[in-house]
Amino acid sequence: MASTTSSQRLETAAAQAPAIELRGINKHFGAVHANKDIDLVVKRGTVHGIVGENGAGKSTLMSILYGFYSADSGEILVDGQRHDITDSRHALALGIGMVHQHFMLVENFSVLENVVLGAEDSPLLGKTLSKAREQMKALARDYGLEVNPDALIEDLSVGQQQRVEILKALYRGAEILILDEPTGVLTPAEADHLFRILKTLRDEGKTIILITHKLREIMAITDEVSVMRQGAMVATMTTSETSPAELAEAMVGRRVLLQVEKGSAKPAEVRLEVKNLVVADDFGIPRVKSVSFSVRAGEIVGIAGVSGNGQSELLEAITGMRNIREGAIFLNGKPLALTGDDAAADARAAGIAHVPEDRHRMGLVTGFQEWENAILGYQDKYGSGPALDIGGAKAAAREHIGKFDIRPPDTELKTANFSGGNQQKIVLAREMERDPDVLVIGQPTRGVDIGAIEFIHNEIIRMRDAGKAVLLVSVELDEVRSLSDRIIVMFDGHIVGEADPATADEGELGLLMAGVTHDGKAATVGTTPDVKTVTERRLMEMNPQQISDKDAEP
Amino acid sequence: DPAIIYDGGGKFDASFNEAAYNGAEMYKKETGAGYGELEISSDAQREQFLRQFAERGYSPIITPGYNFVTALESVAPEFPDTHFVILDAVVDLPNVRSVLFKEHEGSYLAGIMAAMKSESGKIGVVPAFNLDLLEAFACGYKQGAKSVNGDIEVLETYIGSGFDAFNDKPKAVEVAKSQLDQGVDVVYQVAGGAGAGVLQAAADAGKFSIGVDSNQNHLYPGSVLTSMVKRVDVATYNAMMDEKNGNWSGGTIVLGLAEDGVGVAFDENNASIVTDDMKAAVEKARQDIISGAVEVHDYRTDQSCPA
Amino acid sequence: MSARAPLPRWVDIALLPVLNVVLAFLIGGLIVLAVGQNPLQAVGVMVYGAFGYGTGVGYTLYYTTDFIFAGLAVSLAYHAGMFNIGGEGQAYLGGLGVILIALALNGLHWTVMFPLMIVFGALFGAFWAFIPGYLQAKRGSHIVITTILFNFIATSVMSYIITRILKPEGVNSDESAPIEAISRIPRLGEFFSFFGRSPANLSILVAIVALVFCYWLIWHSKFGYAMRALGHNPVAARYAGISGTRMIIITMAICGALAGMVAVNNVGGVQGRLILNFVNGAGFVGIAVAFMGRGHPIGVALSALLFGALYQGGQELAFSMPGITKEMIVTIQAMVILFTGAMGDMLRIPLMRLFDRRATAGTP
Amino acid sequence: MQYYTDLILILDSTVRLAVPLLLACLAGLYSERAGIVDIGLEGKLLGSAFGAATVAAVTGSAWLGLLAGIGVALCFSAVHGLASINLKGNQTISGVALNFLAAGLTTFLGQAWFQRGGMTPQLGNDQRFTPITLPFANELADVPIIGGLYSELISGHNILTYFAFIAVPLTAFVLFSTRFGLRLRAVGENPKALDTAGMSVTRLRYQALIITAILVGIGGTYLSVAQSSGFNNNMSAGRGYIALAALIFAKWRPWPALLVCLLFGFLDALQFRLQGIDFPVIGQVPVQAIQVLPYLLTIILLAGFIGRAVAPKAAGIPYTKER
Ligand SMILES: Nc1ncnc2c1ncn2[C@@H]1O[C@H](COP(=O)(O)OP(=O)(O)OP(=O)(O)O)[C@@H](O)[C@H]1O
Ligand SMILES: Nc1ncnc2c1ncn2[C@@H]1O[C@H](COP(=O)(O)OP(=O)(O)OP(=O)(O)O)[C@@H](O)[C@H]1O
Ligand SMILES: [Mg+2]
Ligand SMILES: [Mg+2]
Repeated sequence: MASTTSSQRLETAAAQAPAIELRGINKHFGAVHANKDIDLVVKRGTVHGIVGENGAGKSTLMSILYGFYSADSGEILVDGQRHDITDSRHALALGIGMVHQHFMLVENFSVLENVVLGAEDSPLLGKTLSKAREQMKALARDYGLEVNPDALIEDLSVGQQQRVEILKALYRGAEILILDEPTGVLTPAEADHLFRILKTLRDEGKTIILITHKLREIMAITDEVSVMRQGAMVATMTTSETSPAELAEAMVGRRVLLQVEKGSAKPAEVRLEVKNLVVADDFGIPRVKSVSFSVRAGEIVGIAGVSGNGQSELLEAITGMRNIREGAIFLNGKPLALTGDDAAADARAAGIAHVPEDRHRMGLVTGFQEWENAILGYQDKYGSGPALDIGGAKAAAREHIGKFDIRPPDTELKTANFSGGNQQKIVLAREMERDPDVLVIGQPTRGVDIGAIEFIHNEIIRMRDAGKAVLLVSVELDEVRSLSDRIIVMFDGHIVGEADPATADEGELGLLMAGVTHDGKAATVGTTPDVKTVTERRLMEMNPQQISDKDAEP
Repeated sequence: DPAIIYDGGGKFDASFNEAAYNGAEMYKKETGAGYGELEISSDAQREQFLRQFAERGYSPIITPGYNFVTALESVAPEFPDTHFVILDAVVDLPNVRSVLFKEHEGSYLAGIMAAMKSESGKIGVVPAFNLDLLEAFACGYKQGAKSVNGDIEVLETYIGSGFDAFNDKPKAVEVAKSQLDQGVDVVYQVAGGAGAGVLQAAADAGKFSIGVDSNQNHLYPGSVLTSMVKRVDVATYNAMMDEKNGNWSGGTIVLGLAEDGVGVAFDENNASIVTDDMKAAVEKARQDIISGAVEVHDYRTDQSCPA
Repeated sequence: MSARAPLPRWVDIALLPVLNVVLAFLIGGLIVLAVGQNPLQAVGVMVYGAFGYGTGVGYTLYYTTDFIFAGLAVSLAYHAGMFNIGGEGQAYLGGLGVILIALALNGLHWTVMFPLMIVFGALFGAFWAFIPGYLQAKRGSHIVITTILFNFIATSVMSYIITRILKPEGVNSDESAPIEAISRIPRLGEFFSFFGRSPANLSILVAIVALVFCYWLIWHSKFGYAMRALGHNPVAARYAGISGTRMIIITMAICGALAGMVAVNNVGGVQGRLILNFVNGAGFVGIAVAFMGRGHPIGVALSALLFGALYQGGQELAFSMPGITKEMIVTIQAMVILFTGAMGDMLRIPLMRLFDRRATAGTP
Repeated sequence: MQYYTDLILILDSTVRLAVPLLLACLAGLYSERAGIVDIGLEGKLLGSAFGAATVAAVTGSAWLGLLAGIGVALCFSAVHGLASINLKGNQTISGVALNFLAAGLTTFLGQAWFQRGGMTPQLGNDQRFTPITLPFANELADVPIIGGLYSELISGHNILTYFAFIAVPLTAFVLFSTRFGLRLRAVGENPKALDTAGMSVTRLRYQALIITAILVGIGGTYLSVAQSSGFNNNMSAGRGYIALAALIFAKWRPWPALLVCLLFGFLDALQFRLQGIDFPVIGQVPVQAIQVLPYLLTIILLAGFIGRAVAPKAAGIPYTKER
């Protein structure tokens, strides 16, 4: 399938015509001018990066190219031919595939079903499925895109889900692949794997457009890079001729400190102590296995590890989101009993603030107005008795907005309409402004642009310097290294080592994260299984925590 | 002009309200005069409609059904010059005529016929739901059947538990079938609109059924054994004519077999399945009841049934 | 669609609904026309019947009262992410509470009885909603099924209780003994002759209090905040220290208590006794009222008023224009629900175009 | 032996009671699987029962009646679709409106056309779907055990009943083994996934609504032209709601839907038999206690064994795509 299209392509298109050319694209959302007169040329067989702040219009532009949105004006040329891309079917027919920022997968379908969805070639599924199974094998072999075709999407890690998205595009014969923030949710290992795949694809002659906030990635893999700011295309450069600092400046319009600057820590008394903690996941499988450590006032302890090795469960246990099975948690020397529905409230009352890993799922009610999220978890503090002190809440929200430069500065705007970076700031402001004893932060800068990253990092350090104990979990090894005063490495639910960020080198940490301990013994157990077992899946169906984020307005 | 306010089941409930309607139509045809009518759709409307009619000078105002008692008790005294009629209940006011029917007596006769027709020694009755009025029918029926055959088994199955049951024809079919499956060969329906389903089930199974309220013999000729008719139409017609002819009287009128207010229907549709023995037995029982030699117990007096 | 500016607020919350009602009546008018009646006259009669004279207004308000309670019972649950179809059964059970206390203390002055009836109606209604709430919270039984089933169960249970236990001897009607006049909730007509002998009674004050209370509860209380957080995102609610189990159970109980107020209006006020099936579908109308009012107490009040007017105006129509039956009125109600509720956005796009053109014409 | 025969008869009754529920339930399954909540099943059942009975009475043909029943359901679905797919209105309101519409319109038109208070004329046996005797049913009737089973339980139902039962495996097949089924399920879970794959969400949802209409139309026809002979007011009597409950109980899957509907039918059939029976120890119980049994049992089953039912994720949410 792929070979015929590409040969046709070579015949029809002039050899030097760019794969994609956009001319004068404009797009409005109501009053927002999301794309302003965009011109863009993407050469065939290259990896083309697009960077820009949150809300700069990157996703919008790509959605237009993919036919999901239609532009108000402007033209699109594919292989030098003008096309009026009216819907995604049309884009697919032109060989354009897209991996969206938020995956477009059907969660309770198998991988195979997702891959064939919309590209079935007969009314009965049987033949299509067996054909797709074969083709998936071939793609897996050619590009290292391994996923179990029969696994359910909801049982897969995000990294694997992303592979499914790429498989979907390739299965449809995509020659031009758009990836919107593909590494935002990936672990470093998964990201590396992805880049290997992308390189192979490029070497095959395919064209790749990559949107990311991580300049390191831009430098590592792209051939050219375009910068967007406030809806406009401000520059296109050859990657080898630019630098992260230059890109950052072009994006934000000012100089950005790419390096965290912090003084040395002055650790004081122990604030948070965890002893022999055992925590199980939703299926009753232990994920944290007898973990002990402590965090002192005035220090940042980072937990490094490949995701799925118990960090999430550990965070959730400490913050009362998950029952502990064994062990104890002490705050300022006093034991904390965290069980039941009210555990999260108890933890908070005791002085633990929590910035959860997944802001959409846990940290925010996206259907709420901004001020409502500004007090989420602290609602009982506003007003005495049963009444909610709305004035007080809004005042707090305005204060957060001012201090954290949350944009737009509108306390009554629905939270879903804030960009990811600003949503993250809403959560951070809420948790940091509470003056907690302990701050527990998961993935502080996921999906956030570099301007905001700089700000968030500075805030975390400010907390430390104000004498708070900070526990940090991030899949970004860079982030953990640059922020932490001490690094704990977790593997398979155990703490396998501790490192000093100043002295530890990346290789050593990497080994630790892979389960190779200091004394050179390699751990035998694997990390998380790729696919959950059938029983696990059953349990999942009965899992009471149904996740929904529907608008409750009838 | 006279007026009627139909009860919840609606004007065409194939039974009680419809009978009142037929009476009014009879009056209209005969006199050429019109009449007002309304159907209630909520309980609050009972009083509302009574007042509306009374205020606009309608008389008599006929209310079929005991559910109107409360409304009448409060409205009738406000309009002493208006006449009211209530069917199936007593309202003791000078300007109200209360008409009662001895459904148990008519049902007694139906029970006699059922027992005589039955070969299996099992007959059935299907009320819409567990309501005293319907129990009175069923109880009279049982007594009649027992008077013929002391060993006869009478199955009683309700269609539902609320007013919905009066409409649930499909379920009525199924209830009747379940009785027929158990060996019943005559079933008596006391279920308003849904009752047609009982008749149908019996006809489909080649068994017999008994209709209620109005003459339903024509629905399945040769299968509907008879119908226990309740002359609501006559009561309605009489009330209207009395007013027109200046013969109005208040008080309570009880219509039983003696007054021809209830009875069983014989016509060409059931001629072939009714034997002379049956007719004779029915006639004898009728005489006995009228004379007082036989007394049919009314379930409503003590909420129990001797049979 | 998104390229256009949103509609001005007054158009959104005032003009659009009004146009929708007009549209619904236009379609209803076609039906009236089809049976050879004059639709204009019909509308006139309806409006007059609902608002034209004191007694009519009283009836409108009486129905409105029922629908406010039933509508709130659905709305509140909806904010917490649940669909309460059980208003009908909850109101029915509420009737049991009202009659039990009223008969137990029959003869007590209404000023004492009224609050007692409210409490008992609320308790019994709440109980009937509490069980589905409990089953949802603790056992995961889907609230939609359980509330549907509880409606059916209520029918059976109440039919037994009324006909076999509460019904006094020697009475033909299927109803309980009456509440003495002094203990009944007074009709508005006793204070303002304007309302004539209409059934509107002091329960309407309870309805107004309930509206204000729900408004406060949903938007201005900590409980409402928790409820809405749960309705939007259960995981985030847990994160915020909100107990889903507790919220579901309490919210359902409050809904049931609100539905129980339908019984206060009818049993304690209008009928003065417990009769079979007195709820008469008000619980189901409540669903339409809640959704059309978008779950907001003000919206609920307005749509309850609309439905009250339709009920009362409709009966006036049946009275004055004998060619129009009660079924036609149900049909017209269906049109109103359809056009103002489900198809409420039909005119939005044309209106947007209109306002857009005006806006662009205004700016050179 | 008597017990066995009784059992067969009760099961026979179970089947008849289950069929309308099953058809409505499967109908709901298609629409909800496609992301459209259909609380209007009740109205659709009622409307198509009316349409079917009317046309059967007027033309004398049960088959034309069936077509009309489906036709009415299609009209209702069209309204539902227009409101909830095109206009992105609230699906619940739209369903409630349809229920009102059916209740009002059927009686109104019935009265206008037949002057029998909304009832349609009684249908003769040749205007109805009557029981079909399957081959050898009579011959086998006397064979012990299987004879009764075959001739009573399996044979002797009307064609719509057989259709309803065939619809179950058919639905399972369509849903899980065809391209259409795959897309249908996807559109109810994540319509965006389909949209980005270049397929029309609107089109698919309408297709689902058409199937819904066909099934529920057959269900309505069953009520008025097969099970009973003619329409009367409100004859659906809450079956649409029960079907909705059954659908959730079955967790939106076809085979469990069959089981649940049969269970509801069985409990009802049993309940008829238990009324008025003297039970050992407790003696006579109030008939209402027996009548609530099916509902109570359902609740106990739900709370005790079934657990949480997770609806198709996109159900009830109109799909809006910014353009
Ligand atoms: N569906 C929409 N409706 C209204 N406005 C939108 C919509 N999508 C995007 N916008 C507006 O368009 C602008 C550009 O959004 P876009 O999603 O393209 O940003 P982005 O560059 O992809 O940001 P990020 O880095 O956060 O992914 C935003 O500021 C937002 O205000
Ligand atoms: N329906 C909408 N109305 C208005 N603005 C919207 C809407 N949807 C998205 N946006 C805007 O589009 C921009 C990008 O949205 P997107 O969903 O890509 O979020 P994001 O910033 O990438 O978040 P994340 O990184 O958490 O995924 C945001 O600035 C947001 O304000
Ligand atoms: Mg984006
Ligand atoms: Mg983003």
